[in-house]
Amino acid sequence: MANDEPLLSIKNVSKEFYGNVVLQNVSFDLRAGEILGLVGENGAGKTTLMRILFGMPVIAETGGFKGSISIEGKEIGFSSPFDALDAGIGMVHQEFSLIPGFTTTENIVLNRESMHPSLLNEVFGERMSILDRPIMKKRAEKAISKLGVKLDPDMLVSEMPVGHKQFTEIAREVSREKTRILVLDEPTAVLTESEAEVLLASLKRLSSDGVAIIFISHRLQEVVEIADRIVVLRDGLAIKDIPAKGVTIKDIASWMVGRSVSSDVASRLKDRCFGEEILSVEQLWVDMPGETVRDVSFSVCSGEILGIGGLAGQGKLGIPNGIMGLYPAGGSVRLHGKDIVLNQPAGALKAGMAFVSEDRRGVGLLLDESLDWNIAFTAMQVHGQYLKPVLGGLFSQRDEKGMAILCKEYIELLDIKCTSHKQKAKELSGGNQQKICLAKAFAMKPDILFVSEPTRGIDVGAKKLVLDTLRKYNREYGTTIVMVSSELEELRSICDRVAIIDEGRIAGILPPNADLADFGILMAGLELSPEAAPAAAVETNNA
Amino acid sequence: MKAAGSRKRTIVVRSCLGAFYVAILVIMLLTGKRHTILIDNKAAEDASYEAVDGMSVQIDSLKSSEFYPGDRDKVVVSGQRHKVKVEIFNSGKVEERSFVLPLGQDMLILSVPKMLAGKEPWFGPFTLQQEQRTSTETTVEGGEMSFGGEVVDTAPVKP
Amino acid sequence: MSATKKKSLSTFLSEYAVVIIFVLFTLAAIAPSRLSIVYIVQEVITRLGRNSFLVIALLLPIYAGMGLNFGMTLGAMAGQIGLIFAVNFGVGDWQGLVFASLVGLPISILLGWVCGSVMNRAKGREMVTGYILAFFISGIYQFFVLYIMGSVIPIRNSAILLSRGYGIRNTLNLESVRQSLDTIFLLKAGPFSIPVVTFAIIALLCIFIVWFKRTKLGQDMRAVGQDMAVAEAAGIPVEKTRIIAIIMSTVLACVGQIIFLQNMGNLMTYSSHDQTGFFAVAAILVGGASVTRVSIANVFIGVILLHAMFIVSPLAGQNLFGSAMVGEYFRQFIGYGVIALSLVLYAWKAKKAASNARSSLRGQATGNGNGNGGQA
Amino acid sequence: MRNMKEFIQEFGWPRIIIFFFLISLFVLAPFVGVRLDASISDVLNRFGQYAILVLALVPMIQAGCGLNFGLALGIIAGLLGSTLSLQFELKGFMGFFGAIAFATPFALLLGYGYGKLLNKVKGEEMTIAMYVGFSFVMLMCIMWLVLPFNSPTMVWGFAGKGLRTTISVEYYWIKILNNFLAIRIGRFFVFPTGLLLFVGFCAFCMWLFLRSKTGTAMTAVGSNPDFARASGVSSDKMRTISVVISTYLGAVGIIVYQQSFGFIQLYTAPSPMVFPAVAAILIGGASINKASMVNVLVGTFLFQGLLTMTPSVINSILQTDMSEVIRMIVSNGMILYALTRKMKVSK
Repeated sequence: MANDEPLLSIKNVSKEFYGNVVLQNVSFDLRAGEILGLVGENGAGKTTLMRILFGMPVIAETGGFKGSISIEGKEIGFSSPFDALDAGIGMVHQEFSLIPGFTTTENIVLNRESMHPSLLNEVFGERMSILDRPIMKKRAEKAISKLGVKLDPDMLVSEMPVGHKQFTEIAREVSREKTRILVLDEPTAVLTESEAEVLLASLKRLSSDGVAIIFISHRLQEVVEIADRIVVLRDGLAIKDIPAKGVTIKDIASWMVGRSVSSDVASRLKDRCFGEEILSVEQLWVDMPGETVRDVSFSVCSGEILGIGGLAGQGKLGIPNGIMGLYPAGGSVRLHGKDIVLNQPAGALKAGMAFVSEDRRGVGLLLDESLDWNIAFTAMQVHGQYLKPVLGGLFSQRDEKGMAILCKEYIELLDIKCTSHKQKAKELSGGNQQKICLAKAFAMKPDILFVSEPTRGIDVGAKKLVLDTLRKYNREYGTTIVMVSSELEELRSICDRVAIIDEGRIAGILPPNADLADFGILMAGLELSPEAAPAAAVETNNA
Repeated sequence: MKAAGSRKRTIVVRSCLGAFYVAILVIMLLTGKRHTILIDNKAAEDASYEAVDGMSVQIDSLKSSEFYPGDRDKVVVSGQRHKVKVEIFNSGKVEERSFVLPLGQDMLILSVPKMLAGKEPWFGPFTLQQEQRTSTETTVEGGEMSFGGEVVDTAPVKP
Repeated sequence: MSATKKKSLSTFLSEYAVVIIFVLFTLAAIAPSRLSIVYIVQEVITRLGRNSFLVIALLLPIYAGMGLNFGMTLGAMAGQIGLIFAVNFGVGDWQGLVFASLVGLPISILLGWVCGSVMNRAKGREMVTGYILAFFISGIYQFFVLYIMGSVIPIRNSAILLSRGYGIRNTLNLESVRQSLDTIFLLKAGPFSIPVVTFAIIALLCIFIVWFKRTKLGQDMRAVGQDMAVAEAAGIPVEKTRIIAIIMSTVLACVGQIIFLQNMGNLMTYSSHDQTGFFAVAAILVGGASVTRVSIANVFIGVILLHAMFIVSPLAGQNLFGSAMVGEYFRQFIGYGVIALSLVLYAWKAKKAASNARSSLRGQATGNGNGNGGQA
Repeated sequence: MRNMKEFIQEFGWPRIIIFFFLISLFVLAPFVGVRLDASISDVLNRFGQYAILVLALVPMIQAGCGLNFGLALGIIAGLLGSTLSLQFELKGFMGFFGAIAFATPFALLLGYGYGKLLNKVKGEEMTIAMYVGFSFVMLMCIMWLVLPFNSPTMVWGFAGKGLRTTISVEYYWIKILNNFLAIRIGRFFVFPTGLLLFVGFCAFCMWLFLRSKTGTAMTAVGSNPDFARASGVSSDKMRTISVVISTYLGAVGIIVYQQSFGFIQLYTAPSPMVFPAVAAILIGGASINKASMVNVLVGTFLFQGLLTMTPSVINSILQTDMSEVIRMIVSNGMILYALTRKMKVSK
């Protein structure tokens, strides 16, 4: 059904953020009625590509992009998402953008309501027109019927099940007469299996009506099932662009993660020896919005570096946050065989655990305070350090001198670039802020350190330094580290074992030098083939 | 183009509205403007006319009142065009006149004998040296930030 | 079955806690006030005509998600300036009221625009900002009325000036317009007299509000009120819509204050507007509205309840405690207390709703606590 | 040049205008026949009178609870303390410190309840604080009428019960701090040593507290509650502590005010005390989430200077009393400015 002229053609698109290359010469075409599966790891550049396509202002604000995008052979340059909508591109975002107190109809035709003019139009303009609700409803019903699903046009969004919200959003895009290209970013992430099936069916329907669809999903089986063609992004490069026929999930998985393993992993692992079990986690659940942990059990040995990987939203971030008491959690966590009371950050910290949060600016730092405050604060509150007694211990005061010394020590040790220890944290660059977060955790002298996304949003040089610092602390002070990261490569380069989380559970634990495709399969939420499984089991036994 | 046409129409409608606003303002000012008319029944100082010995005077359709020599009464009217109807008790003669008040005058005096004698002008401005000043004189009360509704409900409402 | 019934009862109680408390208080105070029911009802009718318009002015900002518009005081000030001019030019009767409204209109539009713009700079803090803004503009109003009027702006009616020659007197007698609206057609029904025209105007305003909700602008306002980010993404001009909501509220407050004052019959030049926002907000909250949810019924229930309470409480205080001041203070305590209580209940509910929404995200997490162990 | 620009941006135009306005008032004063020494003495006196009330705002701002529009609660605790002190006929320093002692339990109790309430309504603190303050003032109005006080200096003479609106402390502890070690120079200038010493002492205590472990934790809660939580600090507890301290200082502040002013003002008087205090700290350079001792001292001085100097100087120039209007515009304008100032990106 696809004709020859591509509807959308992306040519040599490159984009960098502050010197960080995110996309590099990405090219592909999309024909009318075609479903294109776009897959890639987190950070592979999918989101950036879609932002460029949609004309998000953030792209222009960060210096624009190179290359060209054309629709039906005509080059386009959107300055806002509204231009993209006018050109016929509809986008369904990961998070719902619906008005909760409005009905399905009202949401579908939001700001495109049918109306008939009233007397006051001449005076106060178009907005005084009266809404024509019957026509609005008809339009909504038409859009819904295009999807081939059942939706009550008069139901309030706030009372809908999640799946209906997703359909409402798609219906909104479809209801625009112009929409010829539909972009869906992880549309099935929040749906149950049966809802997802309905969604896939309606997408197929839409494509048979001639709508071109870009389908982004980490559920590879869905991609294989629905897509006509598959484009795989990795590190900003479009490394595969092939028809979906005959492609297996395992192929995609290995393309997605496929990087050469550094050869020294095996040798690095050889001379690693660990002490006895230091931390054991059983049946942990954590109620962290967007990162729900459902049932996780694992244990860590003294001196080990455990990696926790997985795709975004699967719950890997919830694990350290739950153990440290930042989000409601349940289950049992034992450190040195002693139970840790959950939901109490103070207890977890006192027991000898420390945490470097993934939310650096939100949780990790006091942006408006000086560096020495940032580094010494936790140690002061938890261990009562950096306080000096006044009047024979009647009360105590901050030990500014001690804090300064501590801060200077870490500035030197971690090579933090700042003007002085009195500089405000918000004035530092991302990489240096991350180092402050690490210093704060090191100042606690923890037995076990949780590090969450330590290299997110920092440049390459700083990344290496942060990883080296972690390794150094592990080797020299024997600090046990649990590191959570979206970057598999990073986990493989530093960790002794890597656990992959999928849907709030541990899909499997692999040695860092395991087959890449195995990691990919675990991430996609599939069972590992039998011969791969024992490797993980052996590794666990070692521990 | 259609848009240009409708824009033009919008401009026309809006300017009409502006004119309408001004017109209403002016109409309200004209029709709502209050004048106090003092009705006088006194003889002239030069005795060129005499006070009427008993009459009833009615302005527009307001309540009529009775006058004897030396009487003076006041009525409050809105707008500028008015009629005055005089009925003299003795002769039973009824005389009606209409008159237009000047907009800027708050208080006027209307001399009925002068009117009956046919002398112009039988009504004219009346200046009163601050007679109305009755309410107490105070400056702003302190503590505007104070709250509390002490003053709000003090005035009793007459049904 | 009984569980759901129980739940609906408890939600009903928490939803209407303020209303229920109020009804009970008022009913309890009627007997000790020793007022006749006829008197109370007549007073309530009068006050309904006097206050409803002002309270309705609060509706639109609530629809637009800007909370209770304490900045409506700005409109009240514009209305007072209009009345001062009406008295100055000697325009009386209902024409005087229309004249005052027309003079107040451009002023209230300007003030509304200022208020809306300021609130756009303080999103999430609209209420406290509006409250302070009212004080701030009140200072400017005083400067204007006390120093500019009669010196820069000529005032021809020297009777309304202070003896020093400029500045408006403290108390302005509104004799020329007193109850001119109410008495156009005063319907006598048994022992009661009903200001029909006033009620007709209020009814017209209600119809307008209902109609307005069906317009595109009204729809946009509701969208903005529920989720600014989504509305913005859909291309609705959020800030402009919010400013329009405030302008409309201010203009209505201007007219409302004129209706209020024509009934009262005199204008406390420097303090009549102080309490406008307080009474209107207290009334609408007593009527069962919240910071985000309101209907026209809330307005009338609120005005009736609040004022019934205001009528009986001083005398009840007098008779129970031997001091009228106790009742006076008590009714103010209730007024402020109601606002505080409603705001607290609302903030508390919002917090609870947020945590409920979070726990629904938890999905099966809790349920699986003793399920099968890890897969490792 | 750029530094200057940054400084102005940081400090804000309104403050700079107020600063220069005040300076010009001082410069103008001698020319229009206002005695400078008397003015300065007046300003110092009023500075001391108000400073502790302004200081009371610091802990809550630091802990992220915003401007304490509910300071009236603290003031009421202070009123209870001073009326009790008069009731028991305590005089001199005994009376003054007795008032503080009597006020203590009320302040702690009210502050604790108030703090718990504010924890339940995070994000809406300021509006709610305002109305909680107002309604409590009204409740206390009833209380002043019915509480069984019977000291003849305090109750209405004719009724024999119910407290007066203003009660003189003349025979008890009037100007007890002002006159302590006061230095007189000439006829018009008095330096209220004791008052300023007491203010200094309170400010120093606050300074010490903010440097303690708890004070540090409180500041961190205000700066970033999530950070504080991740460091094992309970933000609710810190916020409650800050509210209690604020309320307590409000109580002490009003007693200091009364001894200097000479009267205890009851009934609706507490409410109008709050806004000037809030305006003062904002004029001093505080924002709604950061405040320091310098902000308190500078702000109180500027604001009270303005209030003292405008009536005398402006009135002599214009022959009319515009001070009230200026006070309204300046103080509310300042609060408005702080509320609408774009918050620095902290998240």
